[in-house]
Amino acid sequence: MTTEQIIFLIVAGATLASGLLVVTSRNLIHAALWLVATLFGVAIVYTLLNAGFMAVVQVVVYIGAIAILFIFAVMLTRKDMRDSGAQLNSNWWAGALMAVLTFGGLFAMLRTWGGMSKTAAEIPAGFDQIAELGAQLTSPEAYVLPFEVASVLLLAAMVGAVYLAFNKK
Amino acid sequence: MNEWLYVLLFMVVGAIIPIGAIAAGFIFGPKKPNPVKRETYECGIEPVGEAWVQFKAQYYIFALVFLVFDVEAVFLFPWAVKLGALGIYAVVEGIIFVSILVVGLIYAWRKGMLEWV
Amino acid sequence: MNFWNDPLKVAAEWLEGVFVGWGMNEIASHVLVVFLGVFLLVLILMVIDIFLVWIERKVVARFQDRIGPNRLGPFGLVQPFADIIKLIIKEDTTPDGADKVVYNLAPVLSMMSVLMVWAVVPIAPVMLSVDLNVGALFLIATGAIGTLSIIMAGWSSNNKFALIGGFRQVAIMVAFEVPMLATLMIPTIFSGSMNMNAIITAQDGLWFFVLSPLGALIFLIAAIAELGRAPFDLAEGESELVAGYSTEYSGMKFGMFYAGELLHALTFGGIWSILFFGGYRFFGLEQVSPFLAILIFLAKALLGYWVIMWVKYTMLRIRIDQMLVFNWVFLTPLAFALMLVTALMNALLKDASPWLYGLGMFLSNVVVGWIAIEIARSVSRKEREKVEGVHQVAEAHH
Amino acid sequence: MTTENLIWLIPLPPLISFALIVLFTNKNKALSHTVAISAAFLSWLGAMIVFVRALGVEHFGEHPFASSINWLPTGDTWLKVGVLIDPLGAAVLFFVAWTILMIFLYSVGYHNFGQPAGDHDHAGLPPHGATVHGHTVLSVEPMYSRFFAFISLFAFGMFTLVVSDSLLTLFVGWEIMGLCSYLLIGFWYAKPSARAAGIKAFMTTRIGDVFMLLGIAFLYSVTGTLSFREIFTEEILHTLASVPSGVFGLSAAGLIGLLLFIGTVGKSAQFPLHVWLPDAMEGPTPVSAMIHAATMVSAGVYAVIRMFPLLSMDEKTMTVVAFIGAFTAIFAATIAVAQNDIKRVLAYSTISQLGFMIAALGIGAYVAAAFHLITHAFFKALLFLGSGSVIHGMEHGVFHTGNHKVDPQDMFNMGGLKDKMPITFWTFLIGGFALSGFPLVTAGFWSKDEILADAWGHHHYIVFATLAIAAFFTAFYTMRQITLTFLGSPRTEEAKHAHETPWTMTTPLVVLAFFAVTYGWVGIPEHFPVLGPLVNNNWFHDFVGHTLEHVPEAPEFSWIPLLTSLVVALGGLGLGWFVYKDVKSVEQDKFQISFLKNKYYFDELYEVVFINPAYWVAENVIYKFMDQGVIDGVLHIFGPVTDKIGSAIRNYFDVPVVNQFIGDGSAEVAWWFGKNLRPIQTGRIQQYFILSLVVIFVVGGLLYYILTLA
Amino acid sequence: MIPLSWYLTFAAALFSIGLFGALSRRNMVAILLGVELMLNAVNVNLVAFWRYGDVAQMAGQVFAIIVFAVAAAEVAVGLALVISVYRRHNTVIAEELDLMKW
Repeated sequence: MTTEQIIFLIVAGATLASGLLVVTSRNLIHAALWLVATLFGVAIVYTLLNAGFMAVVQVVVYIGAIAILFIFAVMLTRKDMRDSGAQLNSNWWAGALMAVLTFGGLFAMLRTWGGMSKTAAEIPAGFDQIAELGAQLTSPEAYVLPFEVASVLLLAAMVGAVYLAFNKK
Repeated sequence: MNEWLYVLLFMVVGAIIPIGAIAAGFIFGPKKPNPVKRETYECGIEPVGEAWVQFKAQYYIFALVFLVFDVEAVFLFPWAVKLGALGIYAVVEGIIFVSILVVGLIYAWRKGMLEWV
Repeated sequence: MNFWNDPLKVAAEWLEGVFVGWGMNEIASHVLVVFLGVFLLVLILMVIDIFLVWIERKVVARFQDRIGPNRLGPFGLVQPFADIIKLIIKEDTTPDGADKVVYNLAPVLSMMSVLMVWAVVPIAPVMLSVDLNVGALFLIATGAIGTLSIIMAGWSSNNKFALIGGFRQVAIMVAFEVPMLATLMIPTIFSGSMNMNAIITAQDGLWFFVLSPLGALIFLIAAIAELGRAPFDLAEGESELVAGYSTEYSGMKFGMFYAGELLHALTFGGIWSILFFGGYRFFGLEQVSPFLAILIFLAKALLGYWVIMWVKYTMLRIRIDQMLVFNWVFLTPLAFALMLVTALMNALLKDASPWLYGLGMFLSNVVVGWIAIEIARSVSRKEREKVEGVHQVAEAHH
Repeated sequence: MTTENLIWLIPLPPLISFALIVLFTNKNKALSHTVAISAAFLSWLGAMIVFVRALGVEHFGEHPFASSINWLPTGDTWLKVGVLIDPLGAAVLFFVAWTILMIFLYSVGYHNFGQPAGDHDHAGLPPHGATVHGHTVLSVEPMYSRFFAFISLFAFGMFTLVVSDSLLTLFVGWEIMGLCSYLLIGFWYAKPSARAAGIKAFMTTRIGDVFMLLGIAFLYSVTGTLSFREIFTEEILHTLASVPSGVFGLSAAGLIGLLLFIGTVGKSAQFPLHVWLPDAMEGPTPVSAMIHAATMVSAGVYAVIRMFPLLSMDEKTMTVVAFIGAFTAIFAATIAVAQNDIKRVLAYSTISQLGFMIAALGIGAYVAAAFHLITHAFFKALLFLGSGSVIHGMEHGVFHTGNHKVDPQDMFNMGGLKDKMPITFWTFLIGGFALSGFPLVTAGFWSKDEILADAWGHHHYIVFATLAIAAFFTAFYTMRQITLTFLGSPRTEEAKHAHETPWTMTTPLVVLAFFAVTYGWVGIPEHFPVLGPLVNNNWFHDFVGHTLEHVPEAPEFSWIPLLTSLVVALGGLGLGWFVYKDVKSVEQDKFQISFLKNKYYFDELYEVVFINPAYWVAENVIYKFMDQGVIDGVLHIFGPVTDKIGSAIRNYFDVPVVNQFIGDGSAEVAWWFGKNLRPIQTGRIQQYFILSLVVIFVVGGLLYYILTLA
Repeated sequence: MIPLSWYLTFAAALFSIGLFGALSRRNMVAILLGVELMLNAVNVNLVAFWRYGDVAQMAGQVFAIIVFAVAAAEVAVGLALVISVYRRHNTVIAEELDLMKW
């Protein structure tokens, strides 16, 4: 087992553990903080995949913004700091069953899929991922439309959220 | 070797130093807690009520606008990196991209959501 | 290659040789050496941090026409160590109802977020720390961890003032991160890379400050807000919120917040100098010796730090509503407009001579700034007239 | 700017205007219409530039303006979006841009801009008038800005549809318009009838759209592309024509064509999906003009014209198309004769005219269909806007007298408006004559004549006869409408006080009237006596014909269709005027007819031979029986019908035969299932989520099982 | 070298955990937390496929970035909905909201 594999196993284990804590924590703030830990773990997984940009973006977007948004939303929708009562609904067993089935199904599919043994090619020397990303995002031959549409999506989200949450009517 | 390993080392060291310092304080400092000391501080008078307070909706809006612009930056940084090699059309694309979002900012502003009422 | 040209490499190779000689695995020895290097760097930073306390106190004293610490040691130089001893031997209390784990984690994260920035700071041509190609965004990422630590501190203390202070601070930080993001793109556009060292290397002709003075100014404002220093320090406005999110912290935990803030200020001074003032560069002097380069960089960082202090001790605290409106309505659009104008000018002047390029960039900055100020002026004049009109009506009634 | 880039930009201004109005200018009426009209103007400007440049290109048909970019990667290929302006597109763009701009302008006046806010008006209802200095005057529409936002979005949809180079984007524009027509027909949403009409329009067109989507999906699965230019190559068309579809013995081309055509049947209100269109009159009049003339219904025909090369691959499909078109033409025309509401007459007239175009396509008269599409758009928009102007003038009269019982849309309440509203009268007259095909001067004559000539020239005599009769009815009801509305003397006090409408409403009328006359001149057949040699060649035929790879032959000139169209047009007009010139009221109408029976002996003959049967057929057979009974019945009482079938089975089969086993029959079983399955619908999203996952697992498992077995 | 299957299994597990959260939590904010986990799992897959496929073809990363945008939009609107519901009905428990019940 190589060093990288050991690191991956540790990170993946910790990430999944904190993921479990996200969905089981009683205290929502704790759940949100565990989410931060999970997302940080995912960021480390990105670095293992040589996708440094994705890792940084993960931290910037998820930890820097989405986690904060979650915490603010929790503060806005909670009367008392301590959570009481069950955090799982009455159908939680069905949900758990579905989750296990999903994992089982995906795992079974992965086992039968032929592409698993694929090995990663070395990233060519001097290949600038970010520049290539920028080129593809702006090229009319590639992803310029998704690029602009993303902006529209964000606009819609912003306008929609502002309108929904705080319409004075 | 993956350069991110070094960053991880920075993280580890960055955690060790403050933990060490706090541990030093824990070791050398006195530990004589009493109920009054452990009360939360409210300018010397007895704490009133819960620590929870009603929050302004604006907090959410700020985080929201920040989130949107954050994601926008994610799209724009690769654009900015490659800009020198791309033509003027890329600049125009960027301008369109930003202007669309600025419309949202203006909307939030016109709705009075960016003010601290 | 000798020690004076590339001290790190020489030392590292020597140490690695020693470790391998002891029978260590080559990779392990490499990692250990790097770990030691990082540890050394962070230790030096902490020492500088300790002296920053002294500098801060001396400078504020000068601003306020006092002498400042002058008893312990020459010029009171030993004073900060006394401060530290005091912090260490203070009792560390945790309030009732606090969330212990989160409460204790917050100061650690706060310090960590600052120290991690130095992972991408090149302090000399041969000392690049980690040569990441996402340096500029990395800065924001560490800032995100800092933001998180503040929210954690504020929430876990179980204290109204801490909670409100923390939330205000976070609101300010996220708000001012937007113009910071926009201005970070300006050096990225100039240099075609987010790599800090590439940004420094690209400044061999002109400092980016010359190309984009307005960008540097906006970045500085955003950085000060990010730091939560005056005039943007309302999260800990003593008269209303005690000490903000750090109200409940005492002893070394408070010390971590305090030291973190000072070091953060220095870090931002350094980053500012890297992004807009050529980092360790100074008319070729940096090529003489890495040590000289480090000194140059440190001098520039301290200069940046001094500017931040200058602002802090000169300006009055701004009200939170004014500050946020200032950010969303003025600074953010201005920063994005400037970024887009820069991108446009860059595309137009790409093939022009360096002089023309610099002149065009500078002038475009001046024009954008002038337009922004004119708009702000006319808007505020209207506001003022409205207010004065109301006053006149009120007076007429009297 | 290159023309291609310009085409990309044409649809954008209305979209931006929509966003701006919705987000920012909702409060400010003047700003809203300024934004909307400026946007329409920009699009118009772009369209005109493109059109003019298109005229300047030699062999434009072979070298159209086209550009496309990659949109979605689908495995190895890309789904592209692009723009295409070929001769057909250019011609359509021309009239779309003009009519949209005019309708935008007209809306300002129609919604009473500049008038005070109403006393009791509230959002969702038409304005009821305001009191100023004791007088009741028209009041401004409370949802003024919203209206402009909606029509802007509508315009965006139409422009998108016209400039798109593939079925994919065409369908996107198509659906945007579907949504907007729903929003606009139900614009006065506080009126139950308007709500119902909106839903009806939406649901009816949806039936067509589902089939159309099926057709698109089928086409994509067969050819792997949706781009027009790629589909209409010899190779692909040939493949499509030779691959059997396995349904009704049609080829793939035939089935796809048929499915796409069903989409058009819904959109263009062809039999049997035409029922929504008359109800759609509940919307404001500019909306009627938008939907019925300039955009949506034209879009349906436009889509079929676009797909003509595909359609013409299969003879059977073409027969179906021709039959539906011809039948719709005559059937709607007869209904129109019996209508009293000024807008309803026009609605049925539209259905009938669209039938003309569809029938023309069905017999292969590609150019004639396109020509009639355009001329019809101009004069029908003119007529709708004119009728809106008339209604507006009548409302003025209603407010003057204060008698709100008088329906300002009923033609029997009008009469003699010629002197009160001269501009409206003259333009309406031009539009009406164009619709009737008044010889030589009007555009309608040339386009209708070309269809008839094509039908005759290609030996489709049944179609020819049907269309000729329909044309006769058209002329008849048009003249009836003009006579009742404008001629004679006012029949009510309100009509006496009707008033000409403001310039924002009359200017569009004049502009559209101009085109309703002149546009026909570009398509004068080459061999037409006297005029033909004068204009040298049929410009329109040459221009649009080159869209196709094989330019269709213009039919040989023949006197028979020409004389036929002369006779039906003039005969219908003359008869209409003759019969209705003295009618005073609805009751008097019948009385007058019997009176006429005694006085003029010829009238009795007309009555017996034409009017009564036409009335009777229109009222009883077609309107009441077919339309309301059969069609509406099938569509709207589908549930009750199944219920009836169920109870019939129960009474005659279940009860006596298997009562003990099945109990109270299928309806009961369905009810029982409903009752017992009802608790599943808890309104809790997570349970739905779980249920849907269960279904996925079951279906996935089954599929997996089947696939691995196979 | 880490085999591709490790990443995919990791992503599948993360996805399932998120699914469990989305299905079983009572609090609507917590449901959204679960959805975030699911989106992240998808992103891990996308980036892994990029790394193990043609590196020069950036589709994986582009899609991942777009998923970021989608996640941001989803969270923004989702939480706004939660806040809106909380203001109207004074609850954030998903089970207590069954206005759409038969």
